[in-house]
Amino acid sequence: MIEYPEIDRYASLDSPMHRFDPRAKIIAFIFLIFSVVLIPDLKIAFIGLFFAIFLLILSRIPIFFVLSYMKWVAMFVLSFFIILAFTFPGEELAKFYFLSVTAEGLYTGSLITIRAFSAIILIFPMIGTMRFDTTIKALDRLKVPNSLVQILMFTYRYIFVFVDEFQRIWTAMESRGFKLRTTLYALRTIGNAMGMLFVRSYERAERVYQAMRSRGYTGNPKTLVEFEIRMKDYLLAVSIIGFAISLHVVSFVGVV
Amino acid sequence: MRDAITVRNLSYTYPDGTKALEEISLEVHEGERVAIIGPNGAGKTTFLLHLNGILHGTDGQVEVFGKSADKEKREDIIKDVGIVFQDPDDQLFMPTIFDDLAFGPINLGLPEEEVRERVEKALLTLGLSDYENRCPHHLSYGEKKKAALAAVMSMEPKILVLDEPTANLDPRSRAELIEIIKGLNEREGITIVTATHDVNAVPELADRVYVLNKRITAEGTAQKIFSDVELLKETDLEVPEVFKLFEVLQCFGYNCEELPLSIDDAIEHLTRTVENEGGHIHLHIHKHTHDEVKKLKSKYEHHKTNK
Amino acid sequence: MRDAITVRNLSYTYPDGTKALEEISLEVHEGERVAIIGPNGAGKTTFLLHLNGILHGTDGQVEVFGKSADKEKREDIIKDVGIVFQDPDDQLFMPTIFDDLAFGPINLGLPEEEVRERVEKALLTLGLSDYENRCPHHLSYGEKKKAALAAVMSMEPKILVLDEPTANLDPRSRAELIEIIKGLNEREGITIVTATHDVNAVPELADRVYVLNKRITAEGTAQKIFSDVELLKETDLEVPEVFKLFEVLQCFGYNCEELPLSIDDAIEHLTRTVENEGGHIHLHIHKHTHDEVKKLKSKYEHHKTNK
Amino acid sequence: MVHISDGILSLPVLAAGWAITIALIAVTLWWSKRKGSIIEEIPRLSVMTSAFFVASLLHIAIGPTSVHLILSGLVGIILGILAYPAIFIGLILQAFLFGHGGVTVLGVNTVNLGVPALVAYGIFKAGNKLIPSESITSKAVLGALAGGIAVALAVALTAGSLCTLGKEYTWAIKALILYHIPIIVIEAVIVGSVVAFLVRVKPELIGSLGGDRK
Ligand SMILES: Nc1ncnc2c1ncn2[C@@H]1O[C@H](COP(=O)(O)OP(=O)(O)OP(=O)(O)O)[C@@H](O)[C@H]1O
Ligand SMILES: Nc1ncnc2c1ncn2[C@@H]1O[C@H](COP(=O)(O)OP(=O)(O)OP(=O)(O)O)[C@@H](O)[C@H]1O
Ligand SMILES: [Mg+2]
Ligand SMILES: [Mg+2]
Repeated sequence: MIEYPEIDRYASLDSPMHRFDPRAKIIAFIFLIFSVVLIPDLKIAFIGLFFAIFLLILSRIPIFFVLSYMKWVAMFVLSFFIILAFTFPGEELAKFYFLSVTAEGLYTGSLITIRAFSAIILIFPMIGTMRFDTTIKALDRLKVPNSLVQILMFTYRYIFVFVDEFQRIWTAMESRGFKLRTTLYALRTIGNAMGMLFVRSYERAERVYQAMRSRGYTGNPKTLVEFEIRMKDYLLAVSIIGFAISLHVVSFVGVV
Repeated sequence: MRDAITVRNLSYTYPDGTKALEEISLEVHEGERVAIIGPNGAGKTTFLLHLNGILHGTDGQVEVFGKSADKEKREDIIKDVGIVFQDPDDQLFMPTIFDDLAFGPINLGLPEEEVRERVEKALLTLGLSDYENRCPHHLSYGEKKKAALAAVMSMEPKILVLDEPTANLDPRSRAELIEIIKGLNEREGITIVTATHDVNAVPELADRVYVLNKRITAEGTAQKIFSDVELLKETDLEVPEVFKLFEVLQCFGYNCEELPLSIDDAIEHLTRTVENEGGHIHLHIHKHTHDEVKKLKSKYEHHKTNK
Repeated sequence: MRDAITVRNLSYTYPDGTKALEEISLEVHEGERVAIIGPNGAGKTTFLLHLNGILHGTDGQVEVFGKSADKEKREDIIKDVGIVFQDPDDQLFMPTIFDDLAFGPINLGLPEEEVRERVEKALLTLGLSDYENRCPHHLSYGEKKKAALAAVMSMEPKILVLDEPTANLDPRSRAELIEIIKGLNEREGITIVTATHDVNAVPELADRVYVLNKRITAEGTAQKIFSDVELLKETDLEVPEVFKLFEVLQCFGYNCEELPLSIDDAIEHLTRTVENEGGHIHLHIHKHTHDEVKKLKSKYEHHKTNK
Repeated sequence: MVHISDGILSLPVLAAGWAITIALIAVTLWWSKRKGSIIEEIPRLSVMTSAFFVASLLHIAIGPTSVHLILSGLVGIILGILAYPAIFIGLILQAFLFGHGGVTVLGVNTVNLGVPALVAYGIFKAGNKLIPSESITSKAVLGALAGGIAVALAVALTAGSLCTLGKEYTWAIKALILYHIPIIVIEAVIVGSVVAFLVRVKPELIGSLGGDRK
């Protein structure tokens, strides 16, 4: 019913993206993602999408895995696409009864969709090529405020514990005949089950805090990771950032 | 006797690819008490979840009183099979004990009058009548375990499935719970399936034992299972302390075929042996005693040496 | 011998008004192994949390190697006393096993080189060397338990405090963990304080036992505690199975003062008795055997009758 | 869904989102530091944030689609002002671990869910002062109100951020609002019953972080 987060299932493969220094990788990709989501032109947006797919292929992460993660974004953007196609004012292309598809609508809808897909695809060569704990440590090295990094780290850790816990509560409910429906009774029961989850998490929070204190927690747990940034990492990062910039230069100048 | 549960070639793989069960076949007769033992991660909990159709095997089938647990409507199976989970906190999520006990019957769609009756009866059976309006979260661990069992009993199942009923209990609560479970079987004829690590409780809770380690690796009376040295080593099983001790006595010349598994057994056994052997038992150190003892010790210390 | 832990008149009331501890006084000597037993809700966990200054008694005091756990800087106490919590998930809060083991030493302000050394050593002691880079959520329960212990060992405490170390483990993992804990005491002289329900593990893990039930109700060797019939009844304690069985043997005329608590003890005991009694032991049914057995049974069944 | 995806909003909106979010995180963390030690709160806040994260993964079917809960009202009621950083962390994880929402819109999405959480906290606190009744029903109703308003506000803010794209998007925004109306009701019921549960079982949990602890 509830799935584990598994974005890093393919973190143990080997590829240029896997070997990319985590810090440089994150900087370069964040830059690239910002770049692709702001492309104003559909043709250039396609170039961005192809580049994203190229990086994905380079990372050797299987496509089916990526597709399974795209359903939320697809749901959001495609419903936008459909609504925009029919409601965006502009030149009429086709008419179904009283609804008409406009060229501008299709153009804007496609632009949004392509940009959104590029952005989510880029998550995989970035985050999917290292274990999530490495990502967190890299964020720490990138000087993201330490308290946020800690919260991120501990939150991530306990997601697994609570997925198991909630799953067990849910199984116990089902085995006593409960069915998830949209009735008042069912919603209130879910409220109880969630309340129980929060009570347990509150109590666990207390125990975790005690366990941390008994090992001398002072609010600043450093982790000992060595990232080694080499020439090739700089080169790779610079080329990705360069590509990101050129996407905008090109659309500004209007060469394509 | 009719079969309460029949499992044929059941295999199960978790969505993440973990093979948890492989070709399990077993049957539990009506009114029987069966224990399932095996190491951590052997698939005991996974198996139990198949018995009321919460999980469906990737292959094979499970039948409860002849009705398939896969195809029929799940509600039918749930009525017959009640599962008590290991951690009572997973099961008690309502603000009061009453609500928790009423949860199952309400889901079965029973009329309010009957729901109340069943709750009362379950409270009585478990000796929890004073607890009706207490909040389960604030009970002691032993009381929570009883409340979790009560919450399943209010559904009046014919088969009771228990996952680690004695874990984490203090000795008093443990003994109480064992008595209650035995009583449900004896007085109400409820079929009992227990998964447990607590080998000392096995003789009390089961007539027959299945050893599970992804597959069923052995089946038989507790006697038979605990006497099978090879099996014990392979599956890293533990043996009841009483049984171990009688093996020690054997090295000292105690003479018997079937070793006792519990204190009660032991008393009976000693009495019988004394009577059979003309009024007394002789223990002594004979030629092989020391060797035998050494062998015996190494047998039970496989844990340590395998490390 | 120097006292590792001295507790004087310690009382503790939770903020919500629950009185958990009342006037506890006890001491643990350096290098000693002490078990604390008592029913669910007796305050065992609450007590352990006082030993490194996580909780501070509403009254009374706790001293560790003569330093008060209340007043001194907490860091000093933390260096000396390592607590292993019951649920390993509470304690493994870092993303990898390595980070978890390094957490304590880093907080102690050790240089990186030494942190790494300590982590390596702790991994080696617990046999977890291959696990360094694994994530805790992918480990089995037994492995998590060992990792939690390792995370405390990397702080190199002089006193190790364990809350239910054997709970929920399968027999193999249980035996492994007991061996490891015994080894830490024997080889490194670490003082061990264990809270547990697992009476069969008490003889292996403790030289001395305190019975806790809000107050300390008894103190002594496992021998002494388990022989105290009144105490057992009052506190609803359980007795190791081996001990029970030798009481049965006594009814059949087995002659001894001190009853053994574990299988190893039992073997030694039998050997010695055989030798003392001129080469053999005689078991028979004498005049009082049946009465004695009946009495004995009722003694151990107080759980059932008290219900 | 109230998580806007990447690729839709314009640069000024994205930038404004990040600016407000960074400022609010800084302020809330500073505020709770002032009231007590943030060191104490980090482990607690993290563990609670995980629980919220997991609860929000639950899907409830409405007609042909399924919705997942937003729970920002509840986060506010329980975590107080620290709800804001908690929601930020939750959204980072949603984006990175489940591809839900997006990276560039994190700032905007945090504003859209985090501000309603703070408002819900305010409503619940003010309501408790106004109606000093200790009755479970009144607390539950208050919780439901705060929970419902939080979702409504989140939808309004989300619609607002989309409005910046121009009036060509009106229909899309209307559809979004329509889609969320049942969710407002569902969340109100669930938050109300969670609050009723907590009041009975663990009242100290409500408003337990962010300096409200004694
Ligand atoms: N939800 C799940 N997803 C994937 N794998 C799982 C899941 N639950 C259990 N497993 C795996 O399936 C196997 C069997 O687990 P199960 O919990 O059934 O064992 P068990 O015999 O009950 O163990 P224990 O004695 O520790 O309770 C284990 O390897 C476990 O890691
Ligand atoms: N955080 C808390 N707030 C209030 N009361 C508590 C808290 N923690 C424990 N208690 C109560 O204090 C008493 C002692 O609890 P404790 O957990 O120390 O017992 P225990 O001996 O460890 O029990 P068990 O054997 O079940 O682990 C119990 O009555 C318990 O309900
Ligand atoms: Mg299990
Ligand atoms: Mg305890």
